[in-house]
Amino acid sequence: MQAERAKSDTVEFDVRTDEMLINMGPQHPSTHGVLRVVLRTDGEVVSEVTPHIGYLHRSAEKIAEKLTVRQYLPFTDRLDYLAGMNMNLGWALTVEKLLGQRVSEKTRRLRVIIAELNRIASHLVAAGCFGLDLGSFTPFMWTFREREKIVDLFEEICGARLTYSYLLPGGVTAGPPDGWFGRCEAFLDQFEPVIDELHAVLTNNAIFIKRTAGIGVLPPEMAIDYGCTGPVLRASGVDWDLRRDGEPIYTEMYDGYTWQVIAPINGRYPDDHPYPPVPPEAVVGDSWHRFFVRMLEVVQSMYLIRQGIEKYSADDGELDKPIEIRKKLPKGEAYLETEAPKGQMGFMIVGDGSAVPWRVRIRSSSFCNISPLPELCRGVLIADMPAILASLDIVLGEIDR
Amino acid sequence: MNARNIYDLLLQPFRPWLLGHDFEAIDPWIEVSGEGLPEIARFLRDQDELAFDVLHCVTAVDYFEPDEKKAAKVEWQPHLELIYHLSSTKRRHRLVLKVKLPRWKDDRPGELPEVPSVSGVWSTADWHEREVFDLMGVRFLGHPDPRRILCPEDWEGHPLRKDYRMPTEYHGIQAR
Amino acid sequence: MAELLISISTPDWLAHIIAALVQCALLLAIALCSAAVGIWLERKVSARIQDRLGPTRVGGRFGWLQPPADGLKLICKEDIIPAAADHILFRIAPYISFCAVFCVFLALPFANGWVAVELNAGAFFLLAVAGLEIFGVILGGYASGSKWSLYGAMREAAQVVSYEIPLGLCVVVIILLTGTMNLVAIGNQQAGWFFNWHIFHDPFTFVTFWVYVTCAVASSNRAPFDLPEAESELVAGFLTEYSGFRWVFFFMGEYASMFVVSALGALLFLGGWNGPVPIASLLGLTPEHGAIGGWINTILGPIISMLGLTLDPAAWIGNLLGMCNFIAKAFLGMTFMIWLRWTLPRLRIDQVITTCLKYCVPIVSAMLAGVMLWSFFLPGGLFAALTQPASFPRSAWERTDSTLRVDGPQDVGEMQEEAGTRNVTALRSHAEHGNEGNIQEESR
Amino acid sequence: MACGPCQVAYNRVFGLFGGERSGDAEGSGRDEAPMRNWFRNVYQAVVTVSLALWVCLRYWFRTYNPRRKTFTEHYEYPELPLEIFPRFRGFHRFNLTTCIACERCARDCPAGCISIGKRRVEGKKGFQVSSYTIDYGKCMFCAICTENCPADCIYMGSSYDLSCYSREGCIVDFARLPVEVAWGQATLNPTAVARSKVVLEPVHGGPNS
Repeated sequence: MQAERAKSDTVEFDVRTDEMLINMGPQHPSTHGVLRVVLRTDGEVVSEVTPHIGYLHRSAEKIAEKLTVRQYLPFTDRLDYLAGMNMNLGWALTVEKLLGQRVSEKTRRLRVIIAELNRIASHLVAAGCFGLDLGSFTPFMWTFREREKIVDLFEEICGARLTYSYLLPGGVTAGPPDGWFGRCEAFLDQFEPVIDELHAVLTNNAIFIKRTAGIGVLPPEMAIDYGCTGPVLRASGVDWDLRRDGEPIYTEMYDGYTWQVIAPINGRYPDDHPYPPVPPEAVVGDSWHRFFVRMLEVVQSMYLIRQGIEKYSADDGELDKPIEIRKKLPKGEAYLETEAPKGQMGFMIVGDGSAVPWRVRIRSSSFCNISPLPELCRGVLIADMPAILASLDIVLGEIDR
Repeated sequence: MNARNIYDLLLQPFRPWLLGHDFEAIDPWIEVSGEGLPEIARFLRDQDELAFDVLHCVTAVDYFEPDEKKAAKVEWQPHLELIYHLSSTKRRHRLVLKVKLPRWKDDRPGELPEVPSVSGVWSTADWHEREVFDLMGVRFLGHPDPRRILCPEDWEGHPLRKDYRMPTEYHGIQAR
Repeated sequence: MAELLISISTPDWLAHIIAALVQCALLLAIALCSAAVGIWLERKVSARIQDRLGPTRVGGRFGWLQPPADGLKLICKEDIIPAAADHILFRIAPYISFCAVFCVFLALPFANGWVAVELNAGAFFLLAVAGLEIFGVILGGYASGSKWSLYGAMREAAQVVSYEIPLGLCVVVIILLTGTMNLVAIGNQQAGWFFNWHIFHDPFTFVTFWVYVTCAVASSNRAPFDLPEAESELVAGFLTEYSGFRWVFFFMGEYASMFVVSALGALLFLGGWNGPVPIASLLGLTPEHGAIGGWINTILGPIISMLGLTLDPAAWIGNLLGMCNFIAKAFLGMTFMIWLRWTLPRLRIDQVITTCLKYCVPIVSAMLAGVMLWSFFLPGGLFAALTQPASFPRSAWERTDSTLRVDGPQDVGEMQEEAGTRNVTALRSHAEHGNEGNIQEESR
Repeated sequence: MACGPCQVAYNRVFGLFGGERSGDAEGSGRDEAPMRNWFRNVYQAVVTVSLALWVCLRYWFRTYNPRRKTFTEHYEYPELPLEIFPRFRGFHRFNLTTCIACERCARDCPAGCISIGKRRVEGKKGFQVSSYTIDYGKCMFCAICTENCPADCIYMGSSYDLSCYSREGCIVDFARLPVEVAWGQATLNPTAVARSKVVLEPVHGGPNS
């Protein structure tokens, strides 16, 4: 693998001019936060890319060594702040794994609904920002409008619009209010046509296809090698989703649901929904596929939410109460990855018998997803940089922790 | 394949490098010695029945109690522990590898402990090892780009170590 | 104007200067107003497309006064010149850009004969001067001393060589059809009902129009061709280092150039000042004096002549209507460009060049050939052929004769040689009618 | 086509349009049939751009529908306060009279933003709270402080106007606030708090003013 990489190190040029070092970020509009990328360019052609991260480093792991697991939960919201619920869920499940605790069926149903709603919200931001990075502002506003409705639902259920702190280890702070599921379904019903509109303005748009198809191709071997996960990995044609392939404590949440892992297997997507066609220019693993996988996952999440609401309403069990704030952790370490919208979000907790973890490790999905950026961006044009970066869908809060 | 089977498979070629294991832990782990790490890693990745193609995470845990009163009670000797979380997309199994290191090389404070890099085996390790170096102070031999990653280049110390003290000033910026 | 001043015993030289200044002020007002209205339109239309309201506070419910308020804010801003910038070039670049756009207004006719400088090669002049705008952009980008700005400038340079060719060819198609480069003449040839417009002349001109739209969008640096200032790639491209008043000039230049290309499109393809329905000529507001026109002339004529002006009030009012029509069309074109901008993602620079050179140029070349053949066999246009198929092509000839009027001071003999035979009769009728009610006359 | 040159010419001309669709789903059909591709590209560009324009146009005109309006028109924030949900976690509400100064909230707070000053009262049980300070520069509105309060004296309020002009302004001493600001609407009944949170008049005179 090293040898292959060495070979691709050289970029072919027709005409060589003076090289230029150029700083993209940390205040660049399309680096999704405070990522800094140093480009070595020859004209418009990028010959070398060096990402510099750490501008948003907030010592999240060090903070965790001072707080109990329940107290640390609000900090997980700040990792991938676009999918706070999924971060909460990952932390909660890891704590439960360490404690050897299982939550009730009903709580698991609620967790699926909430986590999938937030997945939709996160993918909407990804889709909107993708459009924005390609210069199309309007879909960004549309996706944020839809996200706003999800955020309203979250505000109703947990009282916050961004940092939810809702799915706690052991349970939830409070059950959904009356009529919440009705509003949730109403949202899904009105949201469905919006997906088609997004397909019309982005996915199927000739310019969008030209800008993204065949750009930043990430072959499956390389994706696995770099530890890319989530939609980035699946867009490369790897059929891997922790909701199905993960550890039992996580996958049991999704038992009994009908849904599909979205990945282009042999260039084909699952056909349980009238998706727009794949353009012939698109290569599996390119930016277009990464975008498309997210758009299709939104549909799958909608299926999951609908089924979850049905199951939740049919279930007459009880919602669990969260753990005590100073609950003692057993000795030992537990590592669990969950399928967050951006990829596999892993938490490791090392317990030493007290309430405060000895060490917490956060394995962030975007951190791994962005690491092949130098490979993906070698030899592209400057204009492709935002497209590739947007297709990786990074959140700097998670990368820098 | 569970950790016990994997251990049995590793036993044959790498017996001297396997230093310990715990199959009953929440995440079963195998402890290997640092010098044999790259070869074991390569074996784990390339062996067809193992096929550990994904390295999820490289972590270090600092076992050191700065508080002397508490330090008397702890049951371990001060050391650093590197933890590698592996899994396989083909075989769908998981494994945790551990490498124990001294906190300082040759017990000389300030000399970072060294361990061979596995970034040649899994590219994930590239950035993760940089992060471990940055925050925990472990030198990875043979790493292609051994720089800090989250902290600035000129940062002093390794913040995730238990005895780390936050500087009061950084380039004239008051830090506390 | 000058004549009027001379008639009230102003010295010759002063009269001409005053007349020129007044015209310049009028045109500047049009340029600035078009920019202001364009900005307002942009904000409102984009807001509506994006499911929001846009400005609602400044100047009442619809935020009419938002552009002046923005301008005021920008003028109050600190004028920053980067230390690494080339100061002189950095300073003059916005003015070059704006002046180039403003020069276009000099040759842009707003109605039959209402033009500051009527040029025989008006279309040519327009294209050439509009192309100068990019000098400001390139200078500004170069002088900023910023790499992003430099990229913006270089992209603009690459873009301009690609879109100018199809843009020029699109105009050539119309010149071929009309046989004249005089914009007033081109506008007047499309008089009458909307099917006389060049866009409906034949399928080839229809396609040419859309190619023109593409190139026009590119020439005013608007999305999806806004590469020089691609905010998601180049921060703000050549505008990165500009702030305050200089930025305003670039900005107004952009909107004014949007207005210019829209107006040129309206003039070449959409009938210019001739509405879809020939209201002016139905009401008799033409030099021929129909019923209402004659009536107006009997009332206003004596007053006008008392003031010592040689003016045909009815035709003047007709022209005013035409001017409103023309400006409305230009704004319609701007609205379309705004609509397009807020819909599409941006192209990449190589794709811009590909689009212009590998797609637009072949298409418009084919259309040029098509129009050539079409105007040879069916010179009257598609609708004439469809409405009177039996007596075709003869009836089409007669139709041209009766509906087309060409005004403006042209050398008939010279034009006869250049123009297709179709226009000869039209030009003859022009020679007969003279050009009464022409502001041109007044201004000399 | 018998003769070779004819075949070549035929291929050269019609090969441009591509006899069959080149490549599988993964391959690029770019170079095989340039002419065919050219027309396909033009066709696709025209169709998809028109479609996108149409979708935008529909939005454009849909917003004029008086029943639908634009999305933002439903939120008239600066003029009218936002309608927020009962569980909203805004500025705290604190009841000084029932607080027993047990410091549980201060200990549970992950950010360490609560500090309580207390003094013994002669001849009485318990403490008197002399200051109850929350540093809103640190607070992250996680509501952990409200979870374990034995006296139910702290709640998350509904005020979302959180800005202040200085770091000192972020530090709010609830003991010094008038009771109607600290506890709001003069309601001291904790069960009524949830309902009273839905405020419909502008929020003003918050803890900072």
